[in-house]
Amino acid sequence: MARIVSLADGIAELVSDGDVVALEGFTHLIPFAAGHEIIRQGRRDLTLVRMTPDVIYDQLIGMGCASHLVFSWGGNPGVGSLHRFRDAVQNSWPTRLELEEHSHAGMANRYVAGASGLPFAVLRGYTGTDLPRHTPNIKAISCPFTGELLTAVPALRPDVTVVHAQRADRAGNVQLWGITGVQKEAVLAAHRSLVTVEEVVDRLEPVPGQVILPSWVVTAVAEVPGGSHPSYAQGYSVRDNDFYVGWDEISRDRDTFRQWMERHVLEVGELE
Amino acid sequence: MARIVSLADGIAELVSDGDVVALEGFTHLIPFAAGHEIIRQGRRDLTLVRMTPDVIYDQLIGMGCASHLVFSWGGNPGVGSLHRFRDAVQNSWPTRLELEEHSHAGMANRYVAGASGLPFAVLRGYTGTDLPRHTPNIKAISCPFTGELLTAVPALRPDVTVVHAQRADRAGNVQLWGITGVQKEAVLAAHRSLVTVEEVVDRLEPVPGQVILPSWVVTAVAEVPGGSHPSYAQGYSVRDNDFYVGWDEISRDRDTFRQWMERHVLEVGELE
Amino acid sequence: MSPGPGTEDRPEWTADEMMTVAASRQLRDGTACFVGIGLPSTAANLARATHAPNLVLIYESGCLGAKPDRLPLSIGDGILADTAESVVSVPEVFNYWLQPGRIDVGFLGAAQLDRLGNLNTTVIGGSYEDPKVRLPGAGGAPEIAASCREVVVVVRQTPRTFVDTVDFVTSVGYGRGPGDRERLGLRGGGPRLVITDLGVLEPDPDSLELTLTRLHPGATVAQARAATGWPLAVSDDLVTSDPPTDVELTALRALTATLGARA
Amino acid sequence: MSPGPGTEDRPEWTADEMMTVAASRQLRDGTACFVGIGLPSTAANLARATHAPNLVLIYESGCLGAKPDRLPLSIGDGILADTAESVVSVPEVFNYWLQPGRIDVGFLGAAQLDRLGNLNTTVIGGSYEDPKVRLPGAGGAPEIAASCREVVVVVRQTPRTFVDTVDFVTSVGYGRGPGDRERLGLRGGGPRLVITDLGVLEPDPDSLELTLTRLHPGATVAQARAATGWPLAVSDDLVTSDPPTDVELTALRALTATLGARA
Repeated sequence: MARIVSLADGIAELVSDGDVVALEGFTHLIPFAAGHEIIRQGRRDLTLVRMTPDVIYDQLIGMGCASHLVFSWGGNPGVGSLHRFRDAVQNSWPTRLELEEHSHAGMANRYVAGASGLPFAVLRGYTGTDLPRHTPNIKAISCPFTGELLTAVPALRPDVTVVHAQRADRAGNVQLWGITGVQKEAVLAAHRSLVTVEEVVDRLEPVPGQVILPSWVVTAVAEVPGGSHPSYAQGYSVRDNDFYVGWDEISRDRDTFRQWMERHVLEVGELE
Repeated sequence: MARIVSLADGIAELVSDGDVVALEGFTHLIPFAAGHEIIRQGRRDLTLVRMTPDVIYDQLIGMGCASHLVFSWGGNPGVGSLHRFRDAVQNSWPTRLELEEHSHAGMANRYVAGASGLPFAVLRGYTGTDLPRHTPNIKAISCPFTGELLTAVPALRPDVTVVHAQRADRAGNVQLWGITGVQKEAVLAAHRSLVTVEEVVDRLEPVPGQVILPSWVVTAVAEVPGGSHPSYAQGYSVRDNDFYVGWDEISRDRDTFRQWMERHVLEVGELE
Repeated sequence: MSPGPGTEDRPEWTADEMMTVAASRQLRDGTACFVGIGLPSTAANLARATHAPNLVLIYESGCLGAKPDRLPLSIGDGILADTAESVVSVPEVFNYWLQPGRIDVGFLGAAQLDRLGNLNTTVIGGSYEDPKVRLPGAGGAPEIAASCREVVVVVRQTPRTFVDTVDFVTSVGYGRGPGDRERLGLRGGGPRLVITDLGVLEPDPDSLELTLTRLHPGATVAQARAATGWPLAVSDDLVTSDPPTDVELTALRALTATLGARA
Repeated sequence: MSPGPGTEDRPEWTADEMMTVAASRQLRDGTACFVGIGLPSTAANLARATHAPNLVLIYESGCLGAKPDRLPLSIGDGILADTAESVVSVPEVFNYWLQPGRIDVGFLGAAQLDRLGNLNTTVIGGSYEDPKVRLPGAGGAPEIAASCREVVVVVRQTPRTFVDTVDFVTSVGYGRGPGDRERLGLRGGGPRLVITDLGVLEPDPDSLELTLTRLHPGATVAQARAATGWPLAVSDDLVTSDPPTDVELTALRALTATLGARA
């Protein structure tokens, strides 16, 4: 059963140096506040996993928390590049970042395999691209019935998955809706999980399109209103598109970036 | 885009002698009326596919519509055996019925593979049971990363899938909720599909737990209120458990069964 | 009056009631239980109504955390979806919930069972192609038996059911003996208990052979031996089950009175 | 006044507008289109606002049948979920919707493209391990390029973009030539059109090499050749695009004014 914890305690307990960590979210419900707490707690040598590493991963990478990135699309959606990510790959600043690169379809199926207790997943993917040349864990597999060649990718099993959701009840059952991405799979695939929520309520009223993560598959829940800003929580906030556009300028220069992080992340507590 | 048709026209157009036909539904939303129309139209030599063949398959089998059954559990849930199914297997009455037998997990994954455009699915299943000895299309497959042995089953691709749902809009978009079983996968896996619905409405109001089948993946929709009786449509009716209990007696004897079918299926039109 | 099954004319409880109560007691509060229909469903709902209010019931129809206030007739009655914490698709319940080993206890019945807890719900007599009795088949059982952390079998004990060799292995217990589950790659623990109308059988720690470890009040070792199609081993530490309490019996009878009720 | 881009000082429309309009015209009403963000999203929404009101927009965030009344900045803006016919999980959108070949048209952009329509959105210059420019990477593109019934590429034509050899094959067009898609087991038809700010390229029926088949009003073959990093083939039947209509331009400008609007 999930315990209700503070964000600082949840990160301190569940995320350790060297861990494989997935902070998932597909544009919607990105756990920014949790990422900031990881930065404040000074975690190092993380293997960050995510389909769409965006601004929060740019921040984690730029602050030197990560040594590896497993991903399928690393950009600022609708804006352009992630400058800290590029600087790490192109110039190893502030530290070297090893990449393991996939397609969305491959990453999604890797989480599905992890959630399903299978060691691998099968898909039609990657064929003819240069990805298998640089990513060793993409292999061919043949259908035992038709002989057709398909692609296999290994299961993802993060040490810990962190997601943001709209609500939890006091027993720790979690409810999210809107674009729910790959969050259910990422939580079920992980050994441990932390969910930040907009609010803890007495009862989860059913909502169309909801995904429920039962308390018994979640390790801890932290109430962090606004915890996905500048991403959003459908029904609670809208995406702060201006922030994403503005990040392009902030993140372009190392010093500007550091100063911004000092002021907006390091010098503030949980309630940024 | 799905066309709105009458049940009789839909069955006449979409279900032919010799077809592989899945009438899916997991206790809830079982397309009884469509099955009765198949019986009235005198289809023969069907390969019937379903995880849980129940009373409607007992009726189709007893009326001689089927030559093959692909399934994982053939009983009257909570009541006992299906006597017409047993009579066909044990005594070839009214005609010989060839079985292809799986587990639920295997059948569910076969539909998933069909819906996903893959030739097979991988699961942890069947191992150590006698099923692979009698069902040729269960094979071992090894993980290309760990070498672990798992089980592969081939995709199901019915010629036609028939399901019942609560609602469709006038454009043919279908909405179902409650226990939605494997119906989405069964429709997406099929070459053609027919959906009977409780009602056709102007607009599909969102409902918690809903599954939407967009019009562009459905071949035809027929409005058949009560079309799942004695099964049920959440929000419209409740399961007629007395009927299921009573079926045990009706179906035990060949003559009683035939008389019941004459009176309640053959001699009535669509509006049974 | 001392606890016991009463007189033959007026039992205080039936053997089926004792069996169901014994099964319900095995379910710890807060655990997750994969529930088949029939006796397993009755026992699981009895547990929820008595000592295990937070027992998580998983039905293969996709109902997770169902809290029915009456007994469903099928695993897909509306009351299950109405009261579930969430309803997921059937592929999801097997792939995301059962297969990875998230479920603590799988509750299964059987038409035949052998001394190593292998179960048959497929065919009896004749051959597979031409059976004497065609049963419903596998359903979810093979993977429940393979993947739940432990399995509890609830079944009436008769020589027709407790057989030396099952006619078809639908669900694997301990296969052919120690090491077989590991060899087959089955990750769940296998049948920990077989609860019958006469008592309880548990696997011998060494041989894994099902051994009588408990008798229900009023039942005898001789009865159990007569109801078993193999030479039944009896534990040196044979104990007697506590009889059903008034609370258990009242809750059970209230539940069974609602079986399949429509509203 | 005859159609054309106006004078250099006061074009009636920009080259980007012409490109977007040309792309939107390729979308037939009632078909399903897998939409990437940026120019593809603008073109698809323009089509929906003009000649194709029943175009089904599929976003990789899981929004099926989205009907945004303003342009989303990302593929996951709330307006997409709010207006979608249904929102499915990301694994589902790839496995149940894209992979089986249900989507008629995939709309893609690229940082580099070669004469056989292979696309690069991964790295430019240097090596993969030590690139000159690290781009966002694959996202959904490899499987969109593989599985949609046809692919339309929307990209500005420059010598840096239209290259002889892409530095990384992120998404396969026609591979190394005729027969290559079949050999690789790619079931979609591949790039049918490349729509640029200068005109339209289509694969030669025999060689599959991208060939200039259309020029936008005001653009010249010489411009197109200068903007292409390989010796550009020009169709014998070169035609000129119809200029944007007032209806198209009005709708496009109304749309772009809403880009990323929060309410």
